[in-house]
Amino acid sequence: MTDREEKISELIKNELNNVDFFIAYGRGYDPIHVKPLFVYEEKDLDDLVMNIFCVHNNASYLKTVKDKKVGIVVKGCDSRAVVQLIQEGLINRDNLRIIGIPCTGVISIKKLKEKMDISRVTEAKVESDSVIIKTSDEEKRFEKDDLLADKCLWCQYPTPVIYDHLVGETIEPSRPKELEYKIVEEMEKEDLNVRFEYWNKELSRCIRCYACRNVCPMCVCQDQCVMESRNPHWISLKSNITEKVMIQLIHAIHLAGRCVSCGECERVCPMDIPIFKIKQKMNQIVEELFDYKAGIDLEATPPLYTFQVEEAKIKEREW
Amino acid sequence: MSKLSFAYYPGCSLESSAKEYDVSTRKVADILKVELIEIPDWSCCGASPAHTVDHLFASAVAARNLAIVEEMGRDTLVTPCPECLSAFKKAIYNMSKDDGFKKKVNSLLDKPFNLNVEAKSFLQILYEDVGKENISKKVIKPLIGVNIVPYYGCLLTRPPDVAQFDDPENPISMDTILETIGANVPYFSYKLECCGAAYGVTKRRIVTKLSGDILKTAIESGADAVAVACPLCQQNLDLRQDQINRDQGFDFHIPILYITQLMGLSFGLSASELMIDKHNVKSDHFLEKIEKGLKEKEKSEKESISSKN
Amino acid sequence: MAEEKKEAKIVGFLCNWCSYGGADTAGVSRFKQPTDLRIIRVPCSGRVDPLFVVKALESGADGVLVSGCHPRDCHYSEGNFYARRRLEVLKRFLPFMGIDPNRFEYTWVSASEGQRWQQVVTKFTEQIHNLGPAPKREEKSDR
Amino acid sequence: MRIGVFICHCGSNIAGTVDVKKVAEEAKRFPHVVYSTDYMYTCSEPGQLEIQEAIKKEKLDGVVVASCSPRMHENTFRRTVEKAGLNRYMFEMANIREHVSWVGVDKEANTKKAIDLVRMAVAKVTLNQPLFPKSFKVNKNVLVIGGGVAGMQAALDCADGGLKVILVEKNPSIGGKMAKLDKTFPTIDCSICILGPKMVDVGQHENIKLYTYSEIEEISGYVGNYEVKIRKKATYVDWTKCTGCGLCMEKCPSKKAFDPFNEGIAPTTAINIPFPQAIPKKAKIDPNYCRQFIKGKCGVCAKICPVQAIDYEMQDEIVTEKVGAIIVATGYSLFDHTKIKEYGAGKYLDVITSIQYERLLNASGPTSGHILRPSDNKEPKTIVFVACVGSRDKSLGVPYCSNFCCMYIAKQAILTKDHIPDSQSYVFYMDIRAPGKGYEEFVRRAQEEYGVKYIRGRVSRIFKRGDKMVVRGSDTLLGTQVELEADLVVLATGAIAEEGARELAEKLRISYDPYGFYIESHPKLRPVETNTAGVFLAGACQGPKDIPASVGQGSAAASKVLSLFSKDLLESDPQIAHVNEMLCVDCKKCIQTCPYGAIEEKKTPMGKIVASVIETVCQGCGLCTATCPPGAIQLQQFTDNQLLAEVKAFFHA
Amino acid sequence: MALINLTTSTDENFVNQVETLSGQKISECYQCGKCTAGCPFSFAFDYPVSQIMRLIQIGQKEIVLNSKAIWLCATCEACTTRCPCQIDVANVMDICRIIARKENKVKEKDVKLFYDIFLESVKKHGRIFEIEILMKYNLKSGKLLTDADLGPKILPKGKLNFFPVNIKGKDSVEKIFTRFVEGIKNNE
Repeated sequence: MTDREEKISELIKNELNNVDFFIAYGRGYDPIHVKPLFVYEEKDLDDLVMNIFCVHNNASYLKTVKDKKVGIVVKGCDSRAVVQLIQEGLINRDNLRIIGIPCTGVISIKKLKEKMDISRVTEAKVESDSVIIKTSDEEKRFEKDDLLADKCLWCQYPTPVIYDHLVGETIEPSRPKELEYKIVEEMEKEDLNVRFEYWNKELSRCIRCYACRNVCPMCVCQDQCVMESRNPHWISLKSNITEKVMIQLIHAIHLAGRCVSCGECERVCPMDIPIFKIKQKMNQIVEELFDYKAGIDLEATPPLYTFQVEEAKIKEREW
Repeated sequence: MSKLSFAYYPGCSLESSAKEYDVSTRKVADILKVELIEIPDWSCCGASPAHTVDHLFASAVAARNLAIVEEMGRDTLVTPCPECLSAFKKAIYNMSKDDGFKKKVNSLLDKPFNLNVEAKSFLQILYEDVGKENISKKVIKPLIGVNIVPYYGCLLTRPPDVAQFDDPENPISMDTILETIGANVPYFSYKLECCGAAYGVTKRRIVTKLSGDILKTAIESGADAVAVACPLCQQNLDLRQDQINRDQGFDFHIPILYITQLMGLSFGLSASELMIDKHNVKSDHFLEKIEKGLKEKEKSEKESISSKN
Repeated sequence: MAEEKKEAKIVGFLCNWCSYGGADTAGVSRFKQPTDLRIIRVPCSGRVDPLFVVKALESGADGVLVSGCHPRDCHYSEGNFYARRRLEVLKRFLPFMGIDPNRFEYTWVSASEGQRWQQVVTKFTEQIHNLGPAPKREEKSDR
Repeated sequence: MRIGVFICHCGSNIAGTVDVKKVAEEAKRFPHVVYSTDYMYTCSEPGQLEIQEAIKKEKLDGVVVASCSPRMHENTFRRTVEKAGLNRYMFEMANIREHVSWVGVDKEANTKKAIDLVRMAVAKVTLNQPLFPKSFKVNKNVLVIGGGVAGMQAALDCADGGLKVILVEKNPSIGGKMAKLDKTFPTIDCSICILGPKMVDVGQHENIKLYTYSEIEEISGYVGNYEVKIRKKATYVDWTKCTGCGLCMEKCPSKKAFDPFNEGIAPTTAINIPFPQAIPKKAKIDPNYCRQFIKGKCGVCAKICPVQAIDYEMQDEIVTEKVGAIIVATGYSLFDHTKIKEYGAGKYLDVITSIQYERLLNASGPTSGHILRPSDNKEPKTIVFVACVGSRDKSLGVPYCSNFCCMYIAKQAILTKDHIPDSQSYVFYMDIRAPGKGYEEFVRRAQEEYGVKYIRGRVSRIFKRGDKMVVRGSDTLLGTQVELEADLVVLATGAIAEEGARELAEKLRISYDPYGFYIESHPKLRPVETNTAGVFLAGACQGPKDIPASVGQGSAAASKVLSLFSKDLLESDPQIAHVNEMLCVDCKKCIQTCPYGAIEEKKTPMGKIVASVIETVCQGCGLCTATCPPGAIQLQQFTDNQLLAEVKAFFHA
Repeated sequence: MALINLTTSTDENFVNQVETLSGQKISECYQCGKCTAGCPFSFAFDYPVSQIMRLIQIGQKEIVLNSKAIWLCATCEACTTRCPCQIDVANVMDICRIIARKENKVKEKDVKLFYDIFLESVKKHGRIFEIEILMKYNLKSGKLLTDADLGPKILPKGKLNFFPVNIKGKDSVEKIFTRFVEGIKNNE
């Protein structure tokens, strides 16, 4: 166990009396796969890890435990989901104990997979700016930045925005903000019809597994979600391209002004559909129009649930 | 004020029967530092005769000149003559309203006109671009003690959609200039009544009736002279004044002067420089009255200074 | 010629109090309009979930129009303020998905503005005709 | 379901440009449609009977009528189906008149569009649910806005009928335009003599609460339960103390104040009672002219007021009143003749307006009823009246006829002759419009008995010649130009909408025409109602009209209110939001956005926390439905599924 | 005035022709007479301008085209400026002149003659040559003494040119004339 893991364990141990359980990170089936760790008692802490492979947003579980007292370990990006949930009154701050972890980035397994066969990883470690992955056959060394998740490359919130305990020193943001909407801007260089066909192609792969929605920390409807209840009749059971597009449009619109850019939707997509782009476009629009970013300010209101009589940035329609 | 410079269109009358308007315009412009560059090889605007043939034809005759201005790299054509002004403004107005019309007009021309030029009267330049402050700076012999009524004629402000200048029912641009150069401007209800225009040759009786009414009203208003801005109006009121007297039984001898001539006088130019002696009706009495007014003013000023001392 | 006469599929969501009334006023005044538009009456532009626009477009609409009371004149005082935010976001979002934003407009027409309604319908229908029929989605497979 | 479809011809209104038979035929093929027919006038009694018979015979449980706008006849047909035993909400309309036959020229395209609209209506009605209204208590006070003759009549009729009336007038006194007039046509009654007693009645009626010098600030609520905020403008005189003795007016040193009552032809004092018969007869200070306000010192009125009513520190005050209905009687304004440059743009003293002339004729006016022209106070001998100044003039944006000018010109010409027997009046007119009882005879009398010379033609220009005004016009009957040298010219300025009419309409949520006059529910059959329930119109705010028409409308509006208030309870619209508790995830978005605060949280018997709609507060806007992510809260009659069904019916035809 | 048989003399084509060429809606005129009231030439017209408008409304082509009024209108624009129906009346008069010219129905021959000579001068020189115009007019109209009294008044002033100014691009002006005439021929 690293020092940091020791400290986290200690804090959780002390907090266990105040909560029903704690959500942290635990060892997975190999060194590069981490799983969420639900700590009910001290011995559950044996599996605790805190490293560069702790990719999950633990806040995704909060929506299922509405009235319970829960502890949670969050990175900077994860913490924005916690703030947004509290802001919308979907969870109660008083029921929460939060351990914040300053973070310099997590590994995108998808990127790693493109560079090497990861079916038999035996060891993984970080040495300053390098990541070393050993398998039974080989040992590979990568520039850390080449493996980081996209969202880490423009991260403006390396330190959690909300916590009860902070483990480690506050980290100042050092990544360039300009990169934030780069994936969106790249896309917009293409013509409309190219974009149209791009999404037809990408979304054709969708298998309607709803993993993107299930993992989304802000999707609080769960079983009542219109995608599954199909009442109201926004969507049918058919597995055709229009319905697949519709799924993403519903998700994007329901998240407009609420999405905290954690990127979990795309990370968990088994078909590798680049759906985070869609969310980022919506986030860009919301930021442009309302100077608003979700999950930062506990007192704010999501911009689509409020209004200004005179909108500063919406022109009176010429129409 | 940055130096004003315009493409200048004198028009046929101004190089012939209304030469004094051209001369006085150029002199006044010179004093006011307004550069007037004569449009090379300009042709007749077409005037009303062209409009009785066809609007397309009339626009083409006018637009030939506008196309030359475009070629000069200028954006404003300035002319002292309201008749020419109206021909240009109508051409521009009709061509910009209807693209098909514009194309047809250009098909009659050697060089097309692409609507990058607007037309303005010299009066508009004086009133809007130069302004009364700058005019008043040049006044050295104010026209004190004379009553002058401004006669605008029909076309300087009408129709308002096309003319886009001054008030179509009660224009004040010449009034303002006359006041600026020191004259007294009495109430005059015939500022805009038509003088009979080009019917002087063909329908003399009409012109002498209409122009006679204008002169009568001017004299009833106490005018010593009438200020005009149109060569046709000047001709009807001045050259035909004897015909008016004969036809209508009047005995009028009222000088009809171009606004530019009056300005020139106030700027210290002599009557002969301004070709005031080339008019039919003599201005001697009027000019004497100005001199008298000036002397009286000087005298009273001296008295007031000495009384203060 | 028959091709030219082909109608576009256009649907309009109009608030009952202003724009639907404005369309009625246009009718009463016999202000002639293109015939492509089908109007769905809603109580308020605030009732128009952006998903209706999306659903219509995905169902094959060539154009979608939403019209409500002018801002500050909402019958329910605030509905169109929400609509304005939500529909503006949607309008900016559609092109990212490859949908021409000109296929969707939102506007404000009051019950008395019959002439304005005529102009809106005419202009929008013209705009949609200029865009032509909306592209159809087709399933794409890598394999 | 068993749905019946009824396609209306509306005479040729629809059938002229829509193939109604074909629409009815097509409708038979729509799902659930078991009966479809067309009829000449579906809204007529036999038309309605046919629907009722079909409901019984065909056992219909849903009805679609394709005809005019639902804003026109939805209620008519809802009552129809209800009488046949169907729930009134199991009914939908397809608007194939205003939205189809009247706006499209191509019959084929119109027919196609009508078929689509019917299909969409059928698809919607399939998902309709029976709804049942609840009733609520009515506040039986009525607000009357405007204290002119129409508003006064409406207020008196309501008050006599036992209702409490709140009368709000923006001027310091009630009376309106009529109080300024000298005589009225065609009887030459003294205007203030017949109006004065009515004004006193209003002032003294126990059921009328008068707010003069007050304006409407804000209106909220709905029929039966309006809340009105009224701004009482500062008068700087405590009206509870002021006795209207007039001493302040005698002593006020600022004697050049603009006198709106006399239309500016003579000045008044800065503190003034607008006119002798004013109700309430109270003084007010015009701070634009009062020396205390301009120079900071004077205080004469405060010193001499016997009851110490002067209060220079007074501020506007906002009061709130609750009412159940509103009568709008805000009247009209007069065209600003200074916009007409060829008539001198207001710079000739002896070119005046008709209303100014009324004040010159009036015995209590500034000239004590002697006609003296403003420039030199001489008696004019030649008087020229110019009709249609700011009426029937497209170039000035007033293409409509102002209705009453022809009559008051005749009246003024007659009175002129009475005042100055050796005078001669001329009238430039385009047409004489005298359709009222005794009106035509009156105009003839002006010409035959009083020798008024009527000249058919417009005036081109008015200018000065010596001390005369030259009027140059034409006599189109002769086909000549004519000129008159007048001592006085009277311009019959037309009626335009009252300043602020549009702003008030926005507050009331009623509609207005391009000129700012309010639009009635139906131009023929509902002339005093508006499309906002509980708001009624009276007088010239709806369009130029003369005194008898205004009084008639005042009474009509009052009777509408009395009939509305004859019930103690009104039915609330059941088209409100409803929560599906199974689907609600308690995300609180609806509570956050509801404009009325009509949604609260509640615990179900199962212990689940869900949103819950307060039925009497919900106004049915549907914002919550558009906001709810799982679609748990649905606006009845406009549910997501109903609207989606309409969309689907169009695109998957 | 003679009886007008509306059944036989109403020419709807003429109404349409005037409306198309002028871009004005003649039916909008409600005969208020404001144009006549302000027209400086009313005294000299055979039909006042409002009656010309009325005659056009009821399709009286012959009367309109044969009227003196249309040739005596000087386009002073007072009517257009003041028309409450926003009709460009002066333009309508202008169009009537054009139609009359095309149909060879010109009541005021002298006016047309003067215009023709004026335009001839433009065509020939590019600009007008005043003395030539006057002399030609006197000769062709047979009114040899027109303005003879003005000669002694103006000639000694030395303002009038005794020779025409021929501009360099006069052929480009002439081409406007020829192209226009060709255009008409081609259309026919």
